[in-house]
Amino acid sequence: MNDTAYALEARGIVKIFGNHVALDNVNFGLLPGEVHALLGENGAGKSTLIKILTGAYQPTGGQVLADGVAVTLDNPQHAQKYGIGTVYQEVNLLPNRSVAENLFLGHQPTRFGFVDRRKMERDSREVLKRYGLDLDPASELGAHSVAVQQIVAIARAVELSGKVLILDEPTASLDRNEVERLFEIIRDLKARGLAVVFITHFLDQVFAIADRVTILRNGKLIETRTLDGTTRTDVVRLMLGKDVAFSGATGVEDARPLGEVLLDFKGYGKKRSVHPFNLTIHKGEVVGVAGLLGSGRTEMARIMFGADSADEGTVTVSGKPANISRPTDAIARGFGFLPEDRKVEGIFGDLSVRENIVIALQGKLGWFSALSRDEQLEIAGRFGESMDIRAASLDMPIKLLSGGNQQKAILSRWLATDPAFLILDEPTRGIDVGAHAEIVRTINRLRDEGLALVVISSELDEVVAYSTRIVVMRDRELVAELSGENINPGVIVQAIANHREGPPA
Amino acid sequence: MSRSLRPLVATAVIFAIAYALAVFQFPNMFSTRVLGNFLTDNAFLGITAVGMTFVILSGGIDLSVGAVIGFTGVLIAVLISLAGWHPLAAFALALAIAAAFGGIMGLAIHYLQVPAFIVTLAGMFLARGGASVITRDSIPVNHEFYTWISELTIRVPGGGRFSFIGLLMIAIFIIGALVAHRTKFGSYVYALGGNETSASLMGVPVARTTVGVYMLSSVLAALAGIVFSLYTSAGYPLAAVGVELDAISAVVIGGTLLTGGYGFVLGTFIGVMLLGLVQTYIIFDGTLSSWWTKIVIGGLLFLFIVLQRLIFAASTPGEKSH
Amino acid sequence: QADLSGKVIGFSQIGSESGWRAAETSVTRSEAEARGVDLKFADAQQKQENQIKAIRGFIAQGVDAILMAPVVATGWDDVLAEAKEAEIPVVLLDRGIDAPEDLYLTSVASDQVLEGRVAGEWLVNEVGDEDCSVVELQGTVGSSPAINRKQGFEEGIASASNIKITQSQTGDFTRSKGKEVMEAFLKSSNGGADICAVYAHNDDMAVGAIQAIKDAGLKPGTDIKVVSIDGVPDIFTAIAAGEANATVELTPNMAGPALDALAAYWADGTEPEKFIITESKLYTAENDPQGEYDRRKGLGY
Amino acid sequence: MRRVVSALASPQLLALLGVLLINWFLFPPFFRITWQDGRLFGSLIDVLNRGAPVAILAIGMAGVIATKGVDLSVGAIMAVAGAVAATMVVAGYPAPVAVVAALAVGLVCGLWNGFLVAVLDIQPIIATLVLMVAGRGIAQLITEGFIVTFTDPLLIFIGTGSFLGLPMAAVIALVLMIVVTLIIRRTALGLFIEAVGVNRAAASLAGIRSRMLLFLVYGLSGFCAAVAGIIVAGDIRGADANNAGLWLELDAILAVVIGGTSLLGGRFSVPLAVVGAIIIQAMNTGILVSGFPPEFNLIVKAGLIFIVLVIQSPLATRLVPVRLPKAEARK
Ligand SMILES: Nc1ncnc2c1ncn2[C@@H]1O[C@H](COP(=O)(O)OP(=O)(O)OP(=O)(O)O)[C@@H](O)[C@H]1O
Ligand SMILES: Nc1ncnc2c1ncn2[C@@H]1O[C@H](COP(=O)(O)OP(=O)(O)OP(=O)(O)O)[C@@H](O)[C@H]1O
Ligand SMILES: [Mg+2]
Ligand SMILES: [Mg+2]
Repeated sequence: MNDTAYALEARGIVKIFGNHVALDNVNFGLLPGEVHALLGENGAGKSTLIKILTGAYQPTGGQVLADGVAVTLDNPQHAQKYGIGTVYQEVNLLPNRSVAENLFLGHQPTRFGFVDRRKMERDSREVLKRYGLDLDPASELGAHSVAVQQIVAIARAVELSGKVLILDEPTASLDRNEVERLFEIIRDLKARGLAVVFITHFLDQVFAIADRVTILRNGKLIETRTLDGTTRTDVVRLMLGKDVAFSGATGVEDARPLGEVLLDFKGYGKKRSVHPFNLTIHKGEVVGVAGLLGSGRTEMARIMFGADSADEGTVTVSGKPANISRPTDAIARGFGFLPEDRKVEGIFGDLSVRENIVIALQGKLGWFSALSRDEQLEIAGRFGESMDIRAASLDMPIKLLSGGNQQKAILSRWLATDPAFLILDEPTRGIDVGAHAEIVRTINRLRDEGLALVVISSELDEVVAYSTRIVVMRDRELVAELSGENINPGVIVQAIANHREGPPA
Repeated sequence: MSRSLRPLVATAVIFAIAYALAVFQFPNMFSTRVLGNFLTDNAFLGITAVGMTFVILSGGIDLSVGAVIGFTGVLIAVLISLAGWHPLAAFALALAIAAAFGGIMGLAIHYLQVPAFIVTLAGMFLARGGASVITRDSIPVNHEFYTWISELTIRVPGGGRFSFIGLLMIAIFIIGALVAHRTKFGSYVYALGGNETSASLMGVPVARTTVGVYMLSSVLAALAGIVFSLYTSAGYPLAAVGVELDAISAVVIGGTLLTGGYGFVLGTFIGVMLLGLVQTYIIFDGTLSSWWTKIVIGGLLFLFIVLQRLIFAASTPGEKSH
Repeated sequence: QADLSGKVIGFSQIGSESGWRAAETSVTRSEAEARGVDLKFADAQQKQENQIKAIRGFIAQGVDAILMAPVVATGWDDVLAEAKEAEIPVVLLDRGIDAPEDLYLTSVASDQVLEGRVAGEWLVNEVGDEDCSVVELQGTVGSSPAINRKQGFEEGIASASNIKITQSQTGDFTRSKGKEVMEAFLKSSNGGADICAVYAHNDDMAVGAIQAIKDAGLKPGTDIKVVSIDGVPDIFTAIAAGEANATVELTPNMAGPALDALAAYWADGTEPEKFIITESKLYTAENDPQGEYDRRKGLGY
Repeated sequence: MRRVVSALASPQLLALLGVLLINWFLFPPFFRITWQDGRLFGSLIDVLNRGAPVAILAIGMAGVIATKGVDLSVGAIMAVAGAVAATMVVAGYPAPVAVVAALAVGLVCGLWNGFLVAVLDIQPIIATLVLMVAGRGIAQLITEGFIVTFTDPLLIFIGTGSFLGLPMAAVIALVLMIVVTLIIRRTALGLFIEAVGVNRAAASLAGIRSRMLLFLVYGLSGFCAAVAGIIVAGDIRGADANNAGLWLELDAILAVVIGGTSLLGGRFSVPLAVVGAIIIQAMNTGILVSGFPPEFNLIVKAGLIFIVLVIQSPLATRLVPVRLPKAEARK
């Protein structure tokens, strides 16, 4: 392999956490001018490999070579010197600093030893314009939506990468246009001879942009191959090591009789957050919520759950008026809420998987009827199994699990409370094909069991797959409600795009 | 107005109002003499608080500063009065020792992964103990250099004296503000306080910055010790006990979040002046007993925090409502 | 008593760290009130910087005179020079300072070294020529009473080679530390059998030590002699009960002589003596301890 | 069973053993215990007796720190509680009434802190700093600055009595530790406290009333401080508002940290916090009996803290440092 001029190469990498082998003798080579997709199920070891390639972790064995020379990368800054720019899986920026500083931190332009802010902000404006963002570079990053932050992270990595750009699930929170713009930039970088690593769970995107693909499974290298002549089924089979049928839109049969009314929101809203909306939710139905990023879906979900309290309108639960101004009110009535930002609002990082699963149930039971350790293990074990949570032990801190498995644990948390109504905000974000299918299956099962669900998702194919009804949000307003025939991506896109005209059909 | 500027403005407004009220009651408080005293009397606290601002911005805390002030004072008093050193040489040695001391604390915090609270608590015991080991007495310093410095005072009509140490404090504040807001080091400090994991992934030299922050804090505390020594012309092992809490209060009253990442050096200046104002007011009032003095200081501390909190709660960045 | 009505006098007190200090504050207040003085009180919470601030504040306010109980001996030159420049007389209370004498009018204080010496000499008389090992409970490390009282006591027993200080630790001037340290001393001295006397730098520590001795099953005052300094009410109760042997009084009335000196100075410019030394009187069981207790209780220690 | 064994091998107990051995080395009769006047007597008993107030503070402090908070006011609350109990018995109230009143005052002080932290959302260090400063003033206001001496047998018994030969203070600490541990571990409180400490936003979305919990932990801390305050007053038969509990908050925090609870909140252990307090006291007693000159006290203390922390630090327990996760482990 010595004759191949890899820009960055990993040879025989082994990474062991405690007694868990996260990477087992993995070889990985990056050619200049290629887009290399790195695929694998949740927990396959993708992020770990990336962290080793960028000096954030030290390998237990094996070596990293830059331009054919073995190097020891002590830390990410060291890796930057080799022209390696990285966007890590979770948005890893500084919400407390300005956009410009996030773009340039560590290599700010200076004048007389001082940071030249004016130049930095001017340059930032330029850079952001390339991504179609027109915002004040002096504004605080935390004031912007996750999507904007993700774009800033990508822009930063691109600016830093002289030779290699590594993107770990960069598109998880981007909409179609933004993804398209990102791809343009990647193609441009590729043309300039950069090597790009691209991790994603969207196979469409892999086929749209990648040249070669490397597949990991359970920490082992399965194969590296060019995409020419490779089909989706091949890739999925390689990832899972078996054949699965995951088809996009299964469609829900029409004319299902609606169950009885569970919830009825009337004029429900919160000033400066969500326009008052009316929504009736029946038992045994899934209401999909579609809309652009920032259209206010999360905020609607939060006021439904009482995480933010509504300041106008009423809600009835099973016909009885209810006051839901705190999550505990909602939970007492059988609600559950899977938040969008797993790390910030979902997991208790230092607590065990077991505790993360039982906590909502325990909260519902109150302080005094404590679940014993054995009961906790039994509950966690039951859900861990049925949701296929992959963890070395139920007693390990949940922060050590991969993203998809964390998500399954949080979903288990709510299922353990035996809920009547679940709100899922982007339940499949950043989740591999296997886990994705698992979650979609779970949604369908729950609906059939008579639960009511509201599911927010940016994946139109997916929403269409399980929704009995779809509501569309635009500019913090519920603008359309689609059912039956109209549940198809085309109509939804039209509803999202429509301006001021009444909802279609 | 940027979100993060608001607590700063809040503090400034509160200070202005409080000062106006005080002057209304005691017209004497509005004089160049009192203004000059504000600077001179709070010089060492202000300089310490600049260092503390950096530490808190980085998400840490430094409980050792008061003890470092005491240690420095004793060390230079001994060097000058007993060993016959020139003050400048003694200052240089004291600053160097402080730099090493802060550096070691920073190293321990970073590499041993021990909370700053505990490491600097041990540092506080060490420095205070070191001072008592050097001497148990208070040692006067009589050196013409000290006299010369204390004569470097600008006198203005109305009894005002703007002393060298008061002006030095202002200079340190200006330099501190420049470093915090205009240098890479400053941006690393904010980055560390914002999110250490992100900062490290973004290539911030976390170890170096951590060590640098605690070094800076200790060096500024030593400088404050020098100022204290100039201020009192003496060294005393029990000097400046509890100054760390005053410094932390000043930083927080000045609008810097204790969790790190948000705040301004200038805010700390206002915080220091506010504390000085409270004390001066109590002295002018002159009727409070020892215990009422404590209760009133506690009450005013509470009042400032709550005012800041209530008026600007909605806009304080970094803390989402739960 | 002179009438000083209309005079405004600032009083910079160290703090309220002990009962004796609180007594001094209240005595100062009542002495000022008796003379019609408007007393401005400033508590420094044990910090010299606060005292300096207080004095500067008094100067800015234009008071007629300043009383100050200095927390430490050094570091007053600049601020006293400012007072002098503003022609405000300063009187020091209860300890002296290292500063040129022209910077203050007078200093009303006890002789702390003498206090220690009186205690030491009492012990020398008491034990005669028996061997006696003494344990010492020091005040706060570095504070001037602790340093001086230690020195005085050592001078007092210097002549008696049969008396030795075997252990010495700080009890921080507090009862609970005094008790804790005494407990440790008892453990490390063969259960207290090897200790003949305890010398405490203040009465509070002695009161704590007495309890420790009792807890160890010994009789304070008999098995182990107890001598201390200050003369607070509780030690007189202990002496009356035979649990303590001697105390050296430190009067809390420093302000009386100070105000009298000021009055004379203002009346006809009489320069008072530079150092007004209060009496360091020894009290033992012979001096009617119960009566002393009753007299002092009212003073409000 | 295995958990008990692994708890015995915890670095805290090893550190305690180390300190005790050093004491023994410096002062051979350290472990000698005799029976005298119906009670045990010896340096080891002193360690338990003198360590009890800080241990009691640490019991309350552990919960506070687990929620990512800190309570600087406990020393001042001790002074207040002692002052209340002493002035009430001196004023002629029956001792049980005085004790209950003092405990109630401590609880109220704690709830006040809880209010500032939970409702006004003030950062704990600063919120409790208010009471740290003002509390001692309140205590002095109650006693008017004097040491209020009393002769009430019940209060004195609480401070200096003995039960089954053990000092009452140590017995109270032990009982409090067991009761609080049982309450925390037999109910879901411990889990909830840890959850709030780890991620308050997630906790409230999971239906945990974090405000109530904060009130609870600060209230408990205030209550524990009051217990310690009564013990300390009973010990010297007087309420010393000026010095009771002075700087003990730092020792209590130190004890909790030595006990393995992170100042960043999360996992906590009340018994190990108590062990931490005993370690600190063993150090103090060791210094006293070994006869070091007092100037060195602080230096020895600093050195020992450092050693204990190094023994406990992840560096020592896990010789291969992992780079990234440590980033979260400090501040
Ligand atoms: N710091 C750590 N300590 C212990 N185990 C870890 C650590 N980081 C990762 N792991 C484990 O290593 C395995 C690989 O994780 P990694 O994050 O690389 O997966 P991934 O392929 O990126 O998954 P996802 O697609 O969900 O992001 C997982 O089982 C994870 O639990
Ligand atoms: N381009 C933008 N610039 C600034 N703020 C934005 C932008 N887009 C959205 N926001 C704000 O970010 C918040 C995101 O809203 P919300 O999370 O409810 O939307 P969403 O539809 O759930 O989107 P997402 O899919 O990102 O969760 C809104 O408060 C909105 O005001
Ligand atoms: Mg990953
Ligand atoms: Mg959303």
